Amino acid sequence: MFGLDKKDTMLLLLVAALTALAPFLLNPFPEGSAMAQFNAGYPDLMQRFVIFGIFAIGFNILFGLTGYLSFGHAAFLGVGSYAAVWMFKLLSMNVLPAIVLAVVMSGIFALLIGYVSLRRSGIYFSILTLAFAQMMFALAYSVLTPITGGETGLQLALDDPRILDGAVAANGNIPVPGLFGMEMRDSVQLELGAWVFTFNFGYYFSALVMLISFYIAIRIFRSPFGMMLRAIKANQQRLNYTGLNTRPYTLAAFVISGMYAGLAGALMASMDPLAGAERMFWTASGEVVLMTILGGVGTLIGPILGAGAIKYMENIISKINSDILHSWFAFLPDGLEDLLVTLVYPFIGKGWHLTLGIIFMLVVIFLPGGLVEGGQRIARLFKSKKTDRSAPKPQIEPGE
Amino acid sequence: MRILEVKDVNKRFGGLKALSEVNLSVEENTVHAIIGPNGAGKSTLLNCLVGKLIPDTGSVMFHGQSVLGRAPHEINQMGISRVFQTPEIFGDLTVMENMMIPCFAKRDGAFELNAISSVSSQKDIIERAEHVLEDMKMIDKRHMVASAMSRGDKRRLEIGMCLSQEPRLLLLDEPTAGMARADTNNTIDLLKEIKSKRDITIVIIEHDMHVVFSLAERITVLAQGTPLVEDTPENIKGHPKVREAYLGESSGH
Amino acid sequence: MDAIILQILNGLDKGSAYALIALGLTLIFGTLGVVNFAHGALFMIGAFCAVTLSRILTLSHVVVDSTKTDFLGRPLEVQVPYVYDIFGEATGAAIIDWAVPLSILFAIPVMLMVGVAMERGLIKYFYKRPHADQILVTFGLAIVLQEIIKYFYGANPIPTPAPSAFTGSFDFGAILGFDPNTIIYPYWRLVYFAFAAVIIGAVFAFLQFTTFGMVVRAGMADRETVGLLGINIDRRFTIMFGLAAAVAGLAGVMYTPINSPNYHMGMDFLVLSFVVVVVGGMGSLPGAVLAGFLLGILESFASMREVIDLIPGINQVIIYLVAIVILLTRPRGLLGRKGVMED
Amino acid sequence: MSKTNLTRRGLLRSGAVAGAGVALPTIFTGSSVAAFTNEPTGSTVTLGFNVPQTGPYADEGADELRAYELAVEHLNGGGDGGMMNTFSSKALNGSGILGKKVQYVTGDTQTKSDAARASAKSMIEKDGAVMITGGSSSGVAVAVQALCQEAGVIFMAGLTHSNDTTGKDKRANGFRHFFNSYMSGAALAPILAKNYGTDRKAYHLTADYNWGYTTEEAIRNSTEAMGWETVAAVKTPLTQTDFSSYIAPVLQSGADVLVLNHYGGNMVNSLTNAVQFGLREKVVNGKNFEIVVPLYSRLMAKGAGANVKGIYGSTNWHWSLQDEGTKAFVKSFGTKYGFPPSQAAHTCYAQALLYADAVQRAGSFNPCAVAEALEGFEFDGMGNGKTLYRAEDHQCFKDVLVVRGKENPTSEFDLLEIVEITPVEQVTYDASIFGGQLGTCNPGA
Repeated sequence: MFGLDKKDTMLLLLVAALTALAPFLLNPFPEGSAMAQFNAGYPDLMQRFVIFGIFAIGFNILFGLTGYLSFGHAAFLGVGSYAAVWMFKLLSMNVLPAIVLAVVMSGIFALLIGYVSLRRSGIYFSILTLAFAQMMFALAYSVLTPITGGETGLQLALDDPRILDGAVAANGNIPVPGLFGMEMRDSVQLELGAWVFTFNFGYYFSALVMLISFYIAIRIFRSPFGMMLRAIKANQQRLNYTGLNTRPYTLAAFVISGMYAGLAGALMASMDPLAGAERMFWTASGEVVLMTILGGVGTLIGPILGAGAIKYMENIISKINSDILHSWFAFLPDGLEDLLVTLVYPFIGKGWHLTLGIIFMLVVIFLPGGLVEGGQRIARLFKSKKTDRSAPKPQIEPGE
Repeated sequence: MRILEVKDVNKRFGGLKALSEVNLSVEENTVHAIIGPNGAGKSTLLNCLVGKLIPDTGSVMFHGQSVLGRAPHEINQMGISRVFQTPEIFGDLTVMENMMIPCFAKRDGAFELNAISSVSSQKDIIERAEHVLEDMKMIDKRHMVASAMSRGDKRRLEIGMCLSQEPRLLLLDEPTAGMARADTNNTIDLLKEIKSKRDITIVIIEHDMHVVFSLAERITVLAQGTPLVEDTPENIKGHPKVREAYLGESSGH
Repeated sequence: MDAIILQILNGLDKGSAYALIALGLTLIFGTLGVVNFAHGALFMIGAFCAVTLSRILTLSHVVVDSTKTDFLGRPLEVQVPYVYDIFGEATGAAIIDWAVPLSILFAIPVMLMVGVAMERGLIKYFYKRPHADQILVTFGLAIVLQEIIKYFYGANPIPTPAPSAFTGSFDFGAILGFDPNTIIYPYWRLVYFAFAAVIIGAVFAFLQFTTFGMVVRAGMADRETVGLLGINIDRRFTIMFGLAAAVAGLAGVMYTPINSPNYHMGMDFLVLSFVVVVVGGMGSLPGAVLAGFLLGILESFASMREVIDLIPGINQVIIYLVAIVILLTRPRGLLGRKGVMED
Repeated sequence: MSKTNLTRRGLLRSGAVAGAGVALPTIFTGSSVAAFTNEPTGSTVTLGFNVPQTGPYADEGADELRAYELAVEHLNGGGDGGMMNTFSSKALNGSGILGKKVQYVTGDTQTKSDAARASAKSMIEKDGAVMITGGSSSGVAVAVQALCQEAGVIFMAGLTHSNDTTGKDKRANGFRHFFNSYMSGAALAPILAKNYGTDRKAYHLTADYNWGYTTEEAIRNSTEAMGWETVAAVKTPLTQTDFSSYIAPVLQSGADVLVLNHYGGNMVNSLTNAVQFGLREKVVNGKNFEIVVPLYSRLMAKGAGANVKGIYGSTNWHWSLQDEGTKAFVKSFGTKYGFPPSQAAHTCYAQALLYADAVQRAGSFNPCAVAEALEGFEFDGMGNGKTLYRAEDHQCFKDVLVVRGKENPTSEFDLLEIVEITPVEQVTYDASIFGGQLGTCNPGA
């Protein structure tokens, strides 16, 4: 189906099913129960899952296939966000023109930065991309304030021109981004017994965009171009002496992944029309590296998993406070309750960074292939009961 | 007809004179060996031919066209393929994929943004790659990850990758270095077979005199960056200057 | 003219901090081939060694002063450090005043232990792993270390002043014949500069003139060969890691009076120190030192208001701009060797 | 598909109990059930406390959170009631808000506008928060304020000092109790003129972002009006840690006052560096060289240590004030936590109470009703004397404190002393001078 082989089709359908059912899957606990804290099925977080999924998928096309580690990819996300918000301000609150401009702009920036940075490889390339991104962050935060909004971020105002839409929404407020009359924040709720599920238009729009991006990524992975990119990672010298010019290949990969980042940035701005300079800071670039590695470098689905895992921690773990902890352990005798709370407290709420750091270390130490390898190991554990145990360690192939 | 013409090539690395006044011409459809003691400048010369190094002075003509100043991939597209001393293959890729890449390079040129069609739909490339693998007797290993193969198989794959491009000139840099005697003999047989099956010019740099004398039709002896003598294998064997400069030291072979 | 001399001075001082951090980073990279993102955290831990020591020195018991009241109107509880009791008030106060220099003695063993523990406990399993894995695991470690520090010391900066003998500044202008007060420089920063020069000199001398250093240098050049000679290079590398940690830690200890230490000071320096190392050339010790001073001086010049007025925002980007220009003109940095970290 | 603006989980949480066990799906359509976003229908109401828990302002955030917890305790009738007893409005009675018990959820702003919006959104969408409050920077305040406007909940700003929050970027759903750059300038200038004379040459170092710009502008305007001359103003990067290269040229410029328009870590470092350079021992133009820090906070003073001694600045509130409101708040905060509250804690506590009071008086949680109750509201007994929540820009107008670093602190919390309480008339300005449009209040649904 869709020009994919059976395995890839299955993977695509699986991801499609997961995203379509996410409002159910992410809200496994009934409202009001102690575990409801762990529910992630609310629009903002679900949107973030798929948007950062797009970002990571794109990053993986560069890093996973060619091995070029860009440490400045968040810059393109920022460019996309700024471009999208400007489009909202000047032209229309319809997200399509914003997305188009964002992808084009980030593509142009990626072309320029990639052209220069790809003259070097290895850590020198990483530092060049980092330098460009840090320059963009620093300028956006300070001297470019008239264009970027600086510290407060670029935001919509009541007196923006919005040439196509006219100025103000009916209720006297700034209109919100939408798609031909549907607003991104529109939601429908379903109450099933004690469970409540929210279906948000913005989420499903982003999810659709992510599925398309994922599909394109699969096609790229399976194409001759993708094979060339993997060949660059495997042995650039041999590729040169095989009559292939590696520079345009890496540049194309860089631009494509930059455009993915721009697309993610545009979607972020579409869900929440504000673009802040912090999303270009080096820690944001580092985050996408972590997402990709955490999920599994060079695998198709890994980056999506990694993005989900990190965003989940950032948004769920960080919100647990000592009050909630006490309510969890309330059934225990007082002394034990306090002890448990004291033990757990450093790792949650304001300590979520600590948990994040520990998880990175554990994953890198024990699961070099990321979460995907973890999944494979579990799968093998089940299989090995049927087949022989001495199966050779499988190579991590794209598409697993 | 002369396929390769090297004229008055000089190359210095700082104070070290690596090549001095090198002249070399290779006839089409011959096997030409370049021998010489360590540090004689053999590898430097080879690197000048494939675009890795640029000579300070002199010219290198391939089929009447200068290769100087061209990037390695351009020189390859002109018809020169190179086999490295340690096999350079795409270790993370499967044998089949390894073989398909030169086929793509042959068909599509140095760059082609073929990002949407799938590899498995490239029937002509698959056919061609399988054909070469069969030729190289490696078809049964096609799904293996290349880095998992033995050194001999890697060498075989690398040669196959070069041949799949149907180069007019094949450069071999010590193809049997570090190989066991049996592997060496296999490689000699392979090269002989290749030569017998098609029109191809081979330039081989080799330490192993057994290999050289089994294959070469012409031999150039390089010493201290300059060609000592060029002649047929028979004449080289008896040449006093060569014995003095080279063979005398390595007669232990 | 005086403005330029002043900024050169400034640059040398800033550069000495950059050079010290980059030196340790390069030692680890050059000897072990490990990209250590936790190096900034080592710098930070060093700084908190100074904080810890001054906390230990000011460990106090409470004396109630009934003549004063606290914010709730209760009698004021005055903290009296135990060192006052032990050494008398004058000597005790002097000891507390000199807490930062004293911390050097405290920090050396601590940092050596931290470094060795890190290498034996974690880093050694990553020698053969890809650089991306090394970066990730050390980055994770850096986060963990700084969160631990934050847990115990809070997020707010902690003032750690220099001994009062070093407060104030030295008037160079007066010596050089300029107007007074035109070229002044704080005493402590001069101390820092001298200290950095001594440490850098000591590291180079150690590598140059001791057998241990010779073996390590040989190992940096060709690890396998040295290993084949039957020399236990691993143990030496462990010691080198400890040494690099100590260098970073001492840089941190001495930095505390310049900027009050906080838990994220390591992260603040991390990106910058990597830029310094790469501009200097991965694996080149003289390169790291040279690049540290170069970037320090250029940064100082870029922060002059005459320059900012000419090119707005230049002070925001100068470091990165220089990094880009240098990497494009000199592919492997100032003094880098070929083939290091290029794939 | 029916339209709802965000969700009303607070409603659902209580409604779910009634509907439990019913297998038939009920599709909620917001407008038919609730009049505004997250209308609380059960016996509780949820407030969202969005404070920095990680990053450099984490300690400030922790203090804000303590204040909120205290406020919640007081609102629900616990503790000694704190400022509820001194507050001029007596609508609150310790039985929660409108009889509903107050609950709260917390989020981490990370002092990044993106992260702050994400956590605010999750509190609104997931936890059903009907009001968001907190934060310790203007970037975050402006970003979250815009979000709350869009979502239809009230935003009670925490620590934010930029003119923009209630100027260029003001929003109908957002309210600020904290003072701003303009007020700092207006309060500081006369004191500076009185102590340092009117013939001074000032050198500004300014954090290179919005808050820095507005602060520099405010201080420049008000000091120049007093006769000072501004020799130079140099912008410094946010990420700067070592300010030596910015401070070293100050003396060469002939300036005799250095104004540090820095906040947080920037201020701690620049002040420490400036003192290191011995600037304060210098005599320039026949006058003692002086340093001024427009915005002080106790945590910054703590970070800079002895370097703050004798340095003037302004602050929103200080625990050593002697009015009844302050004393009541310091007593209940100090009793609970063992140390006096910071100005951030005070502002957050006051904001929580002001919100609760407004709801109580309005008789509804509807943001538009609450906004109406807050607009033009005059009150006293919250620690800053008589205070007005101005209707035009939702900015509080009250006395501003000019403080000075204390020479002989008795504890680590006793670092600042009040020099002058600048009366509110002196810091009041015309609402239109900073531009921006308030828009209309948005109740969400």
